[in-house]
Amino acid sequence: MAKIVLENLGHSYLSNPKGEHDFALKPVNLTWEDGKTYALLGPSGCGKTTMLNIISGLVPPSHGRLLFDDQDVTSVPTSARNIAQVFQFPVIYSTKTVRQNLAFPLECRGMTPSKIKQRVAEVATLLDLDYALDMPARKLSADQKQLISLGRGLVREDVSAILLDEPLTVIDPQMKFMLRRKLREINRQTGMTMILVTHDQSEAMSFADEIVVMKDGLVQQSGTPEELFSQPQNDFVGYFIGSPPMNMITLEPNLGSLSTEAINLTKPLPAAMPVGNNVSIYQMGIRPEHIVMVDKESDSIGKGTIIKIEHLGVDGVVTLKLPTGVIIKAKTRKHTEMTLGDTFGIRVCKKNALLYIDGTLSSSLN
Amino acid sequence: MNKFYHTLKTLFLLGWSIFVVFPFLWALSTSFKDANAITSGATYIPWVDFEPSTQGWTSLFTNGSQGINIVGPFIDSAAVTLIASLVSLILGTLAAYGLSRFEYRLGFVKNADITFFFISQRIMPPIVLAIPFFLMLKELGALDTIFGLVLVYVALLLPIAVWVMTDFFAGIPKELDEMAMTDGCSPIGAFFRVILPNSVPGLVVAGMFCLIFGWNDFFFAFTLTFTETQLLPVSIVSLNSSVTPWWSLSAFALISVAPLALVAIVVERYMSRGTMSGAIR
Amino acid sequence: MIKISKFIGPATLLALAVAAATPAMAKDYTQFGIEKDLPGTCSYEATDAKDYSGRSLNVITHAIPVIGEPTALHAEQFAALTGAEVNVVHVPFGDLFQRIMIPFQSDQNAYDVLFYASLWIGDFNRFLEPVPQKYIDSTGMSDVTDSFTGVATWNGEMIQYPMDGDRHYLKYRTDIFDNAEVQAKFLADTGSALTVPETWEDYNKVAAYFNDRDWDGDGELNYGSAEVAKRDDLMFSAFISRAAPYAKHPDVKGGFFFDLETMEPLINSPGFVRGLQLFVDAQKSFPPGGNNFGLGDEIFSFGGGQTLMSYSWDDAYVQANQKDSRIRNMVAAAPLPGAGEVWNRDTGTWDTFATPNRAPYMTWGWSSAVSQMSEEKEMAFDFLCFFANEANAKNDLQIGRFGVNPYRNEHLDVDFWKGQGWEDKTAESYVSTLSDMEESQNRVFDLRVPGVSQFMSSMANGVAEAMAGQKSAQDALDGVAKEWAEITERIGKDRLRAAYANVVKLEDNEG
Amino acid sequence: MLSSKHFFLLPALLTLVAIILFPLLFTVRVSFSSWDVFQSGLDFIGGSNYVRVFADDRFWQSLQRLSLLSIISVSLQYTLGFALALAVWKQVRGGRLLRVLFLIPMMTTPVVMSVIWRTVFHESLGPVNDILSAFGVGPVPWLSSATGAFISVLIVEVWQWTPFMFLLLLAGLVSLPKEPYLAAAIDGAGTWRTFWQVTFPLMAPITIGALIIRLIEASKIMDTVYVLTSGGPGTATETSSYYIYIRGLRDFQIGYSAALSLVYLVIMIISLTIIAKLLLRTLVGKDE
Amino acid sequence: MLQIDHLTTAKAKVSLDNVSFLFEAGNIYTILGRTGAGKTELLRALMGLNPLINGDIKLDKENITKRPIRDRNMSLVYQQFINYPHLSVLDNVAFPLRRQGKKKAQAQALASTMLTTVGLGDFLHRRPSQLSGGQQQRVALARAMVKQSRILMLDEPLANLDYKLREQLREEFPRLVADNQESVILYTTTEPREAMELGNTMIVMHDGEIIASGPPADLFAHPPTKDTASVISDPPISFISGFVRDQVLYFGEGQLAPSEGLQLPPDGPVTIALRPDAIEPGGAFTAKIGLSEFSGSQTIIHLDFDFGRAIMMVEGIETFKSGDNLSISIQAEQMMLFAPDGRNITLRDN
Repeated sequence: MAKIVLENLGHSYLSNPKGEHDFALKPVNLTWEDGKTYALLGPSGCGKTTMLNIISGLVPPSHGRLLFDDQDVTSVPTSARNIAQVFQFPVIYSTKTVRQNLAFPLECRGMTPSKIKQRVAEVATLLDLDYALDMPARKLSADQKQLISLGRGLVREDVSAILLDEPLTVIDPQMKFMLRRKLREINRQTGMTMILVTHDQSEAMSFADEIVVMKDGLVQQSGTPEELFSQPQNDFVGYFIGSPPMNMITLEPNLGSLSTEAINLTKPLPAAMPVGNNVSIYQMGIRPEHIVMVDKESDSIGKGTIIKIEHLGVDGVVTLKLPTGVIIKAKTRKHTEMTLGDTFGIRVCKKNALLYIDGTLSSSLN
Repeated sequence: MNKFYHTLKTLFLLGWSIFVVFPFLWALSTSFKDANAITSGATYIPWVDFEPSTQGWTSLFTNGSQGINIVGPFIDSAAVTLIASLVSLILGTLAAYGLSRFEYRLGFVKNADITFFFISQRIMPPIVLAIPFFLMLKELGALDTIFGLVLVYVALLLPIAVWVMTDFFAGIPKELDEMAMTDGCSPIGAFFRVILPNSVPGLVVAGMFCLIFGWNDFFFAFTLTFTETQLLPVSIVSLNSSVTPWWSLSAFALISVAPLALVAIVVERYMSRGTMSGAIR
Repeated sequence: MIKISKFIGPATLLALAVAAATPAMAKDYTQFGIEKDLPGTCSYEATDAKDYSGRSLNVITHAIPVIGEPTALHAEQFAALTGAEVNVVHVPFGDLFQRIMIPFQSDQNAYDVLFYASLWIGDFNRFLEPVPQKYIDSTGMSDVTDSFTGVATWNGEMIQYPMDGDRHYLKYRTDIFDNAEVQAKFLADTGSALTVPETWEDYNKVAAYFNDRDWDGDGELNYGSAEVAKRDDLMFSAFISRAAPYAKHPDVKGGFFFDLETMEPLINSPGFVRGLQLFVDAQKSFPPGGNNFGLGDEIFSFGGGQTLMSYSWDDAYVQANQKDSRIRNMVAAAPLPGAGEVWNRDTGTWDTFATPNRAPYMTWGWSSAVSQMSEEKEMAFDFLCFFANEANAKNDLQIGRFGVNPYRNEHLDVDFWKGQGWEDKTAESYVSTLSDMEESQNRVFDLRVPGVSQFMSSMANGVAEAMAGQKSAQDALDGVAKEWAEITERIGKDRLRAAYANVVKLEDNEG
Repeated sequence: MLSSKHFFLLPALLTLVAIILFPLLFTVRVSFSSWDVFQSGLDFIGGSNYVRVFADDRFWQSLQRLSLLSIISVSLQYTLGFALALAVWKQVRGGRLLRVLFLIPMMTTPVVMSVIWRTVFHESLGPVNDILSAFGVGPVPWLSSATGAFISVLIVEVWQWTPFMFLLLLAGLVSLPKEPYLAAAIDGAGTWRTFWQVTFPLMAPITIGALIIRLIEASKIMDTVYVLTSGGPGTATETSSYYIYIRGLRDFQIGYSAALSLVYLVIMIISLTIIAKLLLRTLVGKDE
Repeated sequence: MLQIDHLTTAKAKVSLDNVSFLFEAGNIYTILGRTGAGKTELLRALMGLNPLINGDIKLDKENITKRPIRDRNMSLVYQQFINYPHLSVLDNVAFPLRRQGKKKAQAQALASTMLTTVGLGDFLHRRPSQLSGGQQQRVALARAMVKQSRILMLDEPLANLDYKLREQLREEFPRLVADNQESVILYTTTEPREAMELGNTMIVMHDGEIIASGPPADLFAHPPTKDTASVISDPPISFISGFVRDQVLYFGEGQLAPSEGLQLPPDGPVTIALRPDAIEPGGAFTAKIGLSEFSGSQTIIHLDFDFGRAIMMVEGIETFKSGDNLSISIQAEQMMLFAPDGRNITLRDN
């Protein structure tokens, strides 16, 4: 188990990168602590897989260093890195039984049979696979196979981190839920660092202690799920985290402050105005979850008419059209009591309305 | 990769390359020898070990008594091989497609059995068929003709085409043809408009195997012809007299190998692109 | 696909055109590669007068060059002279039989003219056209020796067209045998004088002595004996040569391979077993790989100077005496070794002979014939007659790889061979060896019966098993005898006897 | 759908049946006749040819020899072909040239190359013994001893057909997924373990196909034996098809050879089916 | 209008068992079910791709059970992004029109319009393999829609897409299919949220049968069977065994008397279904926190009771420590009861 440090780590598949856009992963500094869960989140092609491959040792980075417990492992081969990995599609040794699969990494390391037996038994119990130990691994279902993959990492006591490369893709939604919980429990019980790569923000949120949001090879924001949710550093994070995405309402500079006709909410104008012709874009970001719908007669910062109600089960998403034509979405559990065409008042707690200047969170002015 | 392993691999590749090339180099050297250069023991390098002579090569393009002319057999061989391969490929592709997409049932006979029937044709040793084929072609008046040989070769090559193409089609998702049908194609239309254009790698592999096995067949070419039609392998054995002219044989061998060496280049190209996956399984 | 008339080189074509266009000057046929046209029934001139244009002739022959090359050459000439199209197909020896037989048995008129091994007459006779009287009366035919006329005759009718003469005899290196130094050393080492082997025991002894030494001083090892020992090649002939003197008693009549009366196989009789044992023993004097030698290997080995002695057809002898040969005129011919003891099956004892018993093997050779099914019989016989005309025969004899050997009396002429550049001993020993065989009263002929291939293949298999050490000589031949009895059973004794009688008649000098 | 499904299968099926049915039925008929060199035509002699087959030791020996030869040669071809494919799978200098080179032998005509090989193995005039003698080895009786001839035939077969295995296996290798290899590296498996636990199981379906096809082709081995050794020395390299060839076309015992062929055919189909099932069970673990 | 009666397919791993339904034109039907529930088989059977051993398919009263696939006037979008690899994007979409006999120019013009609608106007001449997954699926969608066929079927069309892409296409979906007003649209999915969001009518399948159908909100509120309830919510509904004796509901050590929101059935065993919103913090019951995880603005807490496990969902992001005990209450109004045979036997006053 180890602390993982990415020190100015970057990668370009070109031998001689000319500019920023030649990097599949732009240089980044990150520190991951021992024992926590992390998620690398982003759309396909964002560089998350490249980062994972660098950590696993499949891709040698073109720039920077990778440290495991302050040891430089940048050029250490995969087999010597003490990591474990679960892949998108289950990888098992098809000719072996579950027991033999779990024992394999230990056999490769020349461990004594009695020790192997003990470790395999422990891990099988942990994974609830005791009953299947002597079944051929290939006959198990996809989620069980993923557990075996995981188990092959867990049996080793020297593992620095477990890398999970979209491991839930091939799993049914209902099973996903169970497997995710299993992963968290294992993390808790073993204290192993886990790094999950995913495109699914809800998966990342529910799994990770800390999430690294990436786009176009660049780390957008790294923080706890709570931070990402309540303080998205830019409009992309606001969009990518949370479903439906953050409402973005354009603000105009007006009488020393930023305001909109849509709702009655203002933000202070930044002191340093941009130079030259570069007119900045000012936006207010409000999470749909933070919009409270109240009776149209009550106190509110604006009113909107319902144009769409999406029923998602316990909660629903209501789309409101403000008089100015601005459309915002709100998430509520009272959707079943609403009908199209109803008008509601809107309330937003001031701290939940965030100012973005040119797409970046203006931390000083919130 | 450690050094020991790397060295081992290099040595292995080197050794095998020498093994592969050796008979060709020997044939090349021999093709420039004459009787004296051969009877005095093994010799290798012209001018150094022996005085080169070009009689091996000239005899291949001279007529009648002075040698054998390989131009005619070359054309006949090419014609028979190409036509038979083409016919086998067409029939085999259709059958393979049918076997991979539809269920056939004839009593207890099912798809797997039909496929096995096709492939089992290759188990039959050629000797079994020599006399019956002879009689059959005689009845058809097709002895000693290109047509007759094509007929026999189709029986020989069809199983190969079916084998390769069945595996290839198994790798093409059946959703593709279903989609074509939902888009308004008949099953036959779906095959021609959608599946066939996407089967080039499989067709190349199957075609290549047909060409190889057709081009190299000796036995039927030998038994079912008299004088009018003569294929390349048969004309080389006409040099296999009690006094064997090693030089002509060697030159001949090199020439007959040449066209298929080109095939090897094509095959390598497809293989390294990975497009052959699914084409062979 | 060798269509002579179609693929002729432009130069030849021009020459032929000139020849054809000017019949008045046509007495000169040297452009065909002969010294001069010789008068005769089917001379160039006579053939030139015929017109077969628009007609075609299909010929099957042996692979190039042996027989195959002269066939192609004469076909080319015949086509040029008569305007016929002559298609020639060349087939390796091992497959020649079936290539001819399959069409025969299935009534397919595939070939007009056939060149093949004369011993197949027993199988082919029903399909062959008898030689018309006018060709029997031809100048060439009248000079053919009695042996070879006999070989061509079946039930009193000539159905094969003789164009080659064959027999086995001994070939040896005179530079060793006549070398005083070597003779002295041999005497000192073995206690007996070095002479040309009189018996097969002698042969083996001499071969063993000279094996594995570099006696010609060229830096490469030399060996004792080169023999045809590859099973499916012509090994059966070698075996017959070796076994004949032990099994063919000059006083015992009525069959060599079979007892003509009972049609019991004699192949496992003590004479044959002795012959086989000596064959097996001889292997240690073979060059490396010698027990897999085909005829071609034997020719390369002896003709190339690698081995001291050899016996079989003329090819190696002629090869050794080619103009560019390294051992030209260092070889001589002698009769096949004989036997000091001969098995007498009448008495069931070994008879001792003071002068070794010789039993010259008039082994099969090349012969030709016209198919009964042919629709061009006249042209076919004309072609054969032309093939064997005086000028062609003489020309072909001179070229070793052609495989055409003396079969007319005029060929057995020392001066003719001296004219080829052969020196005295080489030419004289050759002619006398061949002539003596014609005179012999104890000749052995091939088993010219239906199913001969089965008998020979069975025998070759048994011999091969013994040679490979899989079985003892006696066991191997017992096995062969058993198979022979089975084959006899299948063919039918009477049918077999009727055919075999033809052979016995020749052997017993009644033919 | 009914008609179109037949549109695909029937042309090929009918063509094959049309071409093959007569010869097959004819062979069956002939096997009950005494058609021989001296007797052409279809008489009826019952099953006596078959009785003869079962008493024909030479045939059964040739079958044993064939099994040995084809199993050894196909195993060698498979092992070497796999090794070669693995060696050029990843980037190698001159890899493309090597791939082309390795493919060429399978493109050559067996009967032609066997003639060349015969000169190569010529014990006194060929290059192999000449080169070996430079190392003080030999002369090796390549074609004149039973073992030598067997090995020579093996060498030629391996030379000719290893490329076939190489082709199929390399095509399979290039289409393998990457993840299992990464997983194996992570689990700490070395080259050897990775091969046995990852590559080999993934290649199992291709392995089975390749082995079966090669076994079918190898069992027909004929041209090589014909040219190289003629089944000799003795009967050391006489395989079934060569023996049938001798009986059928050399001896011209057409009836008997038809019986031999059919017995051979039945044995081959049965044993290949069993082999295929066994391979499937051991390599893929399919229970049926 | 599409009517299916007693559709049954040959026994297989997944097969249809006597499925009947009436689909009205102009509606979007979402078919929800787990993998292997028979969703895909139903679509394939309608299309004619899976042979029926029994049953009839009637399109506008006309029996089309035996009609060849190409004449069925249906289109199907697959879960895998399947397009014709050898054709350009434009030709892919023009393909079905060409088969209908339209002239090349006309077909391409229509195809080009449709591609613009799905947002691929700039990619007409690319090959499908040169597009991203989302774009490939848009091509497939365009190809299915351009025919304006009577039945448009989509088989988990978004399952293989990135989360956000899925969200975006879901959002766009009503607009994309707006032109197909006359069609019956069938949309299968394993995700309850997707099914509820997109469909006017939701159909739940299980083991090759249709086990429930109706407006999404109604089905969610009153799932007729336990099997329906088990697939209809994300996060899932928790099931607990219990029994009723003397008008008291017992589960583990807990018990509940009937209340305004819930009447109890007669004595006997029942399965208690707790929606994630049926449990709220603060109350009489004590549970151990197994795990808490965030999902957007909500927190999902896995609770371990002495009588089983359940999932609670609270609004906002709150941190609960695993292993702690938490007192909670169970909302009777949100609770459902199922009989041992799976029937919903929840009775409420209102």
